[in-house]
Amino acid sequence: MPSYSRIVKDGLWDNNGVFGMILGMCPTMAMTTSATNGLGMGLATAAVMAASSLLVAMFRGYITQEVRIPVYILIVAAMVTLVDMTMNAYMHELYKVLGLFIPLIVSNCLPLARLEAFAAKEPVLPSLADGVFMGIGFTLALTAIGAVREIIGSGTLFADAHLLLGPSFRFLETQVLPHDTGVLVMILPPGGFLATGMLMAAKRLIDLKAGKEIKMAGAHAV
Amino acid sequence: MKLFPVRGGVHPEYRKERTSELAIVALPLPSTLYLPLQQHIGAPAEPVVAEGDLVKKGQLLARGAGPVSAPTHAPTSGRIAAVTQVTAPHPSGLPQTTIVLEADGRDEWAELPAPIADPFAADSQAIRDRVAQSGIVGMGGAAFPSAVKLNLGTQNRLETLLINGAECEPYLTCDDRVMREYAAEVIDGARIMAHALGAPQVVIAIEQNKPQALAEMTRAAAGIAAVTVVGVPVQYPMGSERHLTQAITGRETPAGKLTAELGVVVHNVATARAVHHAVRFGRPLLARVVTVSGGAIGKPANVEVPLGTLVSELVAFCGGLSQPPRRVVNGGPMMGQPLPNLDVPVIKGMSGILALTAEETNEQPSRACIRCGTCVTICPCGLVPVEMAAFIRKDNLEAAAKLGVTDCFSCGSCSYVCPSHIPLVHYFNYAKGSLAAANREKRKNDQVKALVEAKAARLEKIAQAKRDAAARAKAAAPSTPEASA
Amino acid sequence: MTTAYTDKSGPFTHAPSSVAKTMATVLAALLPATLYDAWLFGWPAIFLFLFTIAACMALEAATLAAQGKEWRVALSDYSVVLTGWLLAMSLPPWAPWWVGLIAAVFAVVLAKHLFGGLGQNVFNPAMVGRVAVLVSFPVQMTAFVAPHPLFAAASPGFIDALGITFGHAFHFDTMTAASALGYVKTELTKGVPVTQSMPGLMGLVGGARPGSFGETSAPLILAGGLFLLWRRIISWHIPVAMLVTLFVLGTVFHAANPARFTDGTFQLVAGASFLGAFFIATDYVTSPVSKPGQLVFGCGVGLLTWVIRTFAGYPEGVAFAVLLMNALTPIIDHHLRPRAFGRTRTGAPLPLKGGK
Amino acid sequence: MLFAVGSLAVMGATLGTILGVASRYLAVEENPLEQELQGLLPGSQCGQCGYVGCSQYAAALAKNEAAVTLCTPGGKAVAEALAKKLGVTADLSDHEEKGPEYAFIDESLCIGCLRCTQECSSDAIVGAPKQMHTVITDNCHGCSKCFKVCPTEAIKMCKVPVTLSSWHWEKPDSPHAHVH
Amino acid sequence: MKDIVLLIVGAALVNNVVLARFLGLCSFMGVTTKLDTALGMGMATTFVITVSSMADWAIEKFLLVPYDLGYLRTVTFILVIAAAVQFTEMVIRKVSPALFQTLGIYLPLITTNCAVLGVALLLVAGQYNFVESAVFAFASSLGYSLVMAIFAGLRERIALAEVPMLFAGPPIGFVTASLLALAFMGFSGMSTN
Amino acid sequence: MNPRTLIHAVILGAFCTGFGIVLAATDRATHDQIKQRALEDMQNSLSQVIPPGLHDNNPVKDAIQLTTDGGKTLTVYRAMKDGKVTGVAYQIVGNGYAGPVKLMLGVDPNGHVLGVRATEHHETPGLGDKIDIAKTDWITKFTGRWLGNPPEDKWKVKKDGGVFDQFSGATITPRGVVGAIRKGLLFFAAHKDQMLEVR
Ligand SMILES: Cc1cc2nc3c(=O)[nH]c(=O)nc-3n(C[C@H](O)[C@H](O)[C@H](O)COP(=O)(O)O)c2cc1C
Ligand SMILES: Cc1cc2nc3c(=O)[nH]c(=O)nc-3n(C[C@H](O)[C@H](O)[C@H](O)COP(=O)(O)O)c2cc1C
Ligand SMILES: Cc1cc2nc3c(=O)[nH]c(=O)nc-3n(C[C@H](O)[C@H](O)[C@H](O)COP(=O)(O)O)c2cc1C
Ligand SMILES: Cc1cc2nc3c(=O)[nH]c(=O)nc-3n(C[C@H](O)[C@H](O)[C@H](O)CO)c2cc1C
Ligand code: SF4
Ligand code: SF4
Ligand code: SF4
Ligand code: SF4
Ligand code: FES
Repeated sequence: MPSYSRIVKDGLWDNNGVFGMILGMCPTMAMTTSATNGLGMGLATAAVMAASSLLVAMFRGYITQEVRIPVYILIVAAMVTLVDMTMNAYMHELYKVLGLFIPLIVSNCLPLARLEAFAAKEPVLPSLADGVFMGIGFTLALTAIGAVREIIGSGTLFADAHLLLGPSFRFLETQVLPHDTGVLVMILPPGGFLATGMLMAAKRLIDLKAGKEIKMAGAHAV
Repeated sequence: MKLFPVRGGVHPEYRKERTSELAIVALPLPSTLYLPLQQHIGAPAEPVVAEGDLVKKGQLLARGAGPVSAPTHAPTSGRIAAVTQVTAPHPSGLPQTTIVLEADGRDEWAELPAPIADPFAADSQAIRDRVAQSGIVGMGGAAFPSAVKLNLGTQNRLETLLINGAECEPYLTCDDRVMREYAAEVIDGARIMAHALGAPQVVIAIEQNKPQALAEMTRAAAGIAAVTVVGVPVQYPMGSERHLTQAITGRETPAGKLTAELGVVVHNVATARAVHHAVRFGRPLLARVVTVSGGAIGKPANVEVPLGTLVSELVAFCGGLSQPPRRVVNGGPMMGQPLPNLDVPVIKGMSGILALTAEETNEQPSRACIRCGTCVTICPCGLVPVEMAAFIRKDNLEAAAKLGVTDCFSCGSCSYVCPSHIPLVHYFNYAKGSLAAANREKRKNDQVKALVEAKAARLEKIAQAKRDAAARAKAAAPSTPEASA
Repeated sequence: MTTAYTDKSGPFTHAPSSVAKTMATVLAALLPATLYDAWLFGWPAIFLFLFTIAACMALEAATLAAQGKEWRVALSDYSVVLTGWLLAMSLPPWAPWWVGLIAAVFAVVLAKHLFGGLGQNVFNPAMVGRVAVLVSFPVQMTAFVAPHPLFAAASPGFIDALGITFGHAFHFDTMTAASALGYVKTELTKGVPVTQSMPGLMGLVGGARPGSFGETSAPLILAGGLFLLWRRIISWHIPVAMLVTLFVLGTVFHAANPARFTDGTFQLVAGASFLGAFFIATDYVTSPVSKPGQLVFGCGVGLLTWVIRTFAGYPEGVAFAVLLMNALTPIIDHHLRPRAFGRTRTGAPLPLKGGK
Repeated sequence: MLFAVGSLAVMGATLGTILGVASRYLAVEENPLEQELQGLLPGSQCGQCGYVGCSQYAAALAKNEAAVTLCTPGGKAVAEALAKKLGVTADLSDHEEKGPEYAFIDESLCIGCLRCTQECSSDAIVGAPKQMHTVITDNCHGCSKCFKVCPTEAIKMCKVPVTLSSWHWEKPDSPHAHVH
Repeated sequence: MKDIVLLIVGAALVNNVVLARFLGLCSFMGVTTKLDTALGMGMATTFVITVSSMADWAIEKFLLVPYDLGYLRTVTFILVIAAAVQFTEMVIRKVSPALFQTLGIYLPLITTNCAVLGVALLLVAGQYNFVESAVFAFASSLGYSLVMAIFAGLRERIALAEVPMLFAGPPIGFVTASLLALAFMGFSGMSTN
Repeated sequence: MNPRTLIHAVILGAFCTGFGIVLAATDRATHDQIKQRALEDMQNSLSQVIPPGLHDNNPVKDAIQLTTDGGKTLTVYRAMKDGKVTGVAYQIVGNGYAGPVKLMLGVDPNGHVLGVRATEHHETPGLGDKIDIAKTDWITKFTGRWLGNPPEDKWKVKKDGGVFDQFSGATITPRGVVGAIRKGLLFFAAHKDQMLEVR
């Protein structure tokens, strides 16, 4: 079993879901047109990941190899549906912002990958920790990508944050560039890929500066 | 005669005018000659003389060893000073076994084999034997033992002997001069070879930038029905035998096959002349015409040089170096090989010695490929040099092999045109060499593996026999358990 | 001078060609059209043009320097000048400086040097630059001005022009006109048939019309293209394939439904057809290396240009079409290799025919 | 509500049955090492290793055709685990750069003891007892076992020499070496 | 006829699953280092998307809508997909090892491919009939295969380039994808005309 | 059947049952809430196009279905006060730059616009999305207008010879919106009786 500090470091930085494992790319691209969107999607995903990791770690003794994948997917899908319905009913304002994104979490391959790689093998508490920190790492990555795209693309940062986090978070909303300036392409599909690629290179630069041996993820092939 | 189009190719600046009007001159006999045992493709010759032996001109010094090999003869009379290691005229600069002959200045002939009085009545085997004895190898550059090629008629029904007078390489004019000065000898040699091959027809192909040679040869061939002289388009590498065959017959030689399987055998004009000498006069191959040219040569010339002459002496004869050359090349500038230094001997396949200035080589630092595609368009083999080189650069030789790098015959066209000055041919030579080495390695490994398995099996058999014996012994003496322990 | 002996295999002679010469020839071919356009659109156009090229060069030097590579050598091959030049020619002549700058970042830094620099990029840098700003700043990128010839009364003076390019003196709502393709497209959405909105061809050919800097002088561009063909810098395959495809599609569909589709000649002379065919689609780096591949590439560019012009949201299609075909280039290259001598297309040795 | 639960349960049970039956009747023999290796891999089936999914990579690893460092999601930990399982680190340092060699017997020192002949697994050494032995170079794969057992140090390991026919051009410098 | 053509062009190019709808991106980034592999993945995914979309269409039509079980949509769809993929894999593997060589090996990857669920959900949202659904699903997966092949071709070429160290590997892959998406923006606005 | 085979069925079935129960229970608990929220959302958007003071009913409850010329059914929400219809609201669709633009149009019994709002669109941020009330108040310029103010042939953007502003560089979106409103008012004129009739 990996140590908790390893779990935290892996989830947040070293083996980050987006920049390290390159998984969960679909919401990463689709939901990062603004930092707020990225944050919201990230939080919802983190919740689902934590819950499903916990459940899988608890039940894994009862699951056979052959039906493993359907059961894991079932668990994720059920958690997602649960979150979806509950939010719709009791956190409606938040749901109106996030509602569209939530069903998409099912098809995010990051939760499933973590279930297979971690929760299916490790005890309950570390699995929960892995789910939580992988989720937070994912949230951070999405927020960072969203921030880059939003600043360059629309000149704002955390616009509409109050819709997600409540009116007390209005202070986050900043106008970075003059009103209505922005390089539109950044909030269109090409900008998503571009921001991700750039941030990935930036992470590599930081690792390099920190003297870490860089992990050339897949670099052997490209 | 109807000609057929040939793919690709380039039109380099020919620069032949520097020597094309200079008649062949003979080099005064040097005092020492260096005769390497390997002046040809195939197994090295085996020396039949030892240090201190006195030899006459034309006497056998080393005999061919094995089916593909060629003998070497003494270009003059003298004493064998040594059989030793001397730097080969080869870019590796490696030494090879060489017979060193000190000329006595008398130039006395040994007793030569009798001329074959009427070669056309003679048995073709007799002619092939004579060619083999005479040490004749292809003079077009490849230096393949000619007698072996003359054997091709025994396995294939041949139609045409194609005499290669294309001389498509820039600078070189030795074949041009030979055709102009010895047209009759060339045609006679060609007809003898055709007879040996059993080919009814001789076609002599000459690039159209040699009008006098065309005229001379046509005149010499006049009235001989079986011999046709054709002018072929000026297009490097028209002299490649597969391409020349295609230009003349329109047929493409399949990969891995010989032109002979299409009924065509190709020989160089100088080879034909050597055959003439061997058959009509019994003379072995002792000298060859070499074009000495390039901007750094004092007085460019076409020189008939005794084999084994040091290149430095040849260059000195041609007025020495007027300036330090950028490159010294054995052969033409396109396909020729750089020489490690000037103190190497002239050998049978050496058609030119070029001392080129920097302006002539126009070498520049290479830059990144801009994918202009010119190399693809001009490659006469239909290859994709740009992609092959890209794979080789990334050490992916298998991918390059898949693209056909082993089909490349290093004609140099692609490197010549590349605007980025990428040493494409160098990449391909490296890849071909490495792939061949890997192949050899693999063959050897397979062989070793078989041996290891055989030995293991043998040992196992012995061990089994021992066990059986022990078991038998045990069975024979059941009462004494200690015996088997 | 020293004699180099055996450090390099042959050949030991070389055609008098080099990358810099190639690029310089292309620049020379562009010069007449450029001068004409500079005259046609006046000082603002000249400022933007020079600024864009300077930005491209500076960015190339900066990216190489940041990687610790030698940048002077790279600049001396003029490829970045050509990229900047073509990029500038694809922008509206009175666009503000920052449009040129952002386009240059996309072209030189993202599309070229992140891929390893000259020769290694997969997308046409100039077109990446143009499309990125087209998508980002549709207002500025579709705001064309009618020609204001240099020194004509209505044209802005030197100082005014500085204000247009580098300040805020240009008001998009008041001065702009649509390009011919854009006009036809907007009219069509209003229900005006093409037959009424299609401008006269003579005006288009003459070039005195609103449009990008480089698309308004079709005859001079054509002349430059023919010059390149004559100098054997480019081969006919891509331009001819592209223009023929475009013309045939235009003609056929116009014949079928004149109210909906513009005709072939219009497709040829409007927009950046000639510039694209001779100078952009022919970029060595991003187009196939074999002749059959180039034919397919050219046809593809022609087809996609027509499709995008006719059906998609953007009025001008050459840039997108070139980028889309750039993306297909590796696959084209993969499948349309020449047949090796003595082998079949699949690489097997040819059969020995006749057995003579 | 009952209907919802019921239909979902039925669906699950049916699918479970199908998969269960299928896994029984459609079982395919698998290499146990492959299975073990696959167990070590993250199972995200993302294909970033360059193989189509973990099982392919595991198969390649089992056949010793792939490096252990290719799995991106697995990171360093998985690479180490794989290396441990396959015991490859040691191997790597062992097989590093020596270039082909062959054994050469100095005939003046050889006493004909036959030890080398017994040691050579490819029968590359010939010779009768008490007579000089020689190495058939073509059969020698340079394992140096004979070298280690020779009591008189008559055996030398030599680099296979480069000859005119085996020489070839070296790889040219990358073009960028000239430019930058 | 015209509608069908529009549907196909729209699903394959204009609203390309990968580049415009952002579905199936993990395999798009992961399985495209070699052209052959990418093509195989495309083929296998096409098969699974088409088959499972039709099954999901039936579930929607005969179970979820009549009994007002919309909240079970995600769960049932994904279950069907997972089971279908696993079952197909087992069958192909047993029945035709040859087909498994070319196609089957890609199957486990497809369960975690959002494009499959995504297309099924899009079908529901689009309220297509059965034939339209089949066409839409097939065209969408064709668009997926197309960009997979294109992207793999590009990456094979980039593998030969001297990409700066910071960008070698996935980062340059993303930059390439970005420029590819930029090129595909040329098709935007096409369905409205 | 062999129990080892059956075990998979049992496991998957059990999980399905378990989660089925959880989900169904949650659905039970949240069903009405969610319905209620959806209703509130609708009322909310209606309140933007029909001033709340105009009615004492719940317009969502008093909706009627009409058939459009295209043969589709259209829901018309009706605001009533004292048993009389004081305003109607219905969805209209315009052709935007990037697909249909859905709008909710509120009209008073005289055919005057009570309010319009874009409810769903995919127009380009920074260009076409200025029709969104969250971005600019352009859409409010229609309030109080009718098919005589301006005259029907002036119900166009300025660029096409009408009276309404377009946005610089984006004409298609406002053109689509203006056209949709004009058609919506024409629809009102044609179906006025049905809309205002109280049974
Ligand atoms: C990198 C960069 C990007 C810019 N992007 C925009 C832009 O997207 N839109 C814009 O109107 N101005 C842009 N500008 C221009 C400045 O914001 C400038 O102040 C702006 O033109 C304000 O002018 P205005 O008063 O005409 O709005 C950009 C400037 C720079 C340096
Ligand atoms: C690219 C290339 C160019 C050649 N050019 C000539 C040439 O110009 N003249 C010539 O005699 N042989 C030339 N050869 C060699 C011929 O292919 C062929 O080997 C030779 O003509 C056979 O004659 P030989 O055995 O008498 O030398 C060339 C070979 C290659 C690969
Ligand atoms: C990326 C992009 C997005 C656009 N988005 C819109 C839009 O949302 N609404 C719109 O009316 N025009 C949009 N356009 C502009 C149209 O293509 C067209 O140029 C414009 O509507 C014509 O208006 P004009 O006559 O004012 O130039 C967009 C253009 C581009 C390049
Ligand atoms: C015929 C020709 C056409 C070219 N066209 C372009 C072009 O359209 N865009 C561009 O950025 N560079 C162009 N270049 C320059 C050069 O190839 C380009 O900078 C490389 O793509 C950068 O790697 C062209 C060069 C030549 C020789
Ligand atoms: S000729 Fe040189 S620059 Fe042109 S494609 Fe070939 S290798 Fe590249
Ligand atoms: S050297 Fe080889 S690759 Fe180059 S042109 Fe000649 S045959 Fe083609
Ligand atoms: S081991 Fe050494 S001494 Fe003994 S036989 Fe072999 S070579 Fe000779
Ligand atoms: S080195 Fe190995 S293979 Fe070679 S002779 Fe000695 S024991 Fe035999
Ligand atoms: S998140 Fe969509 S495929 Fe991975």
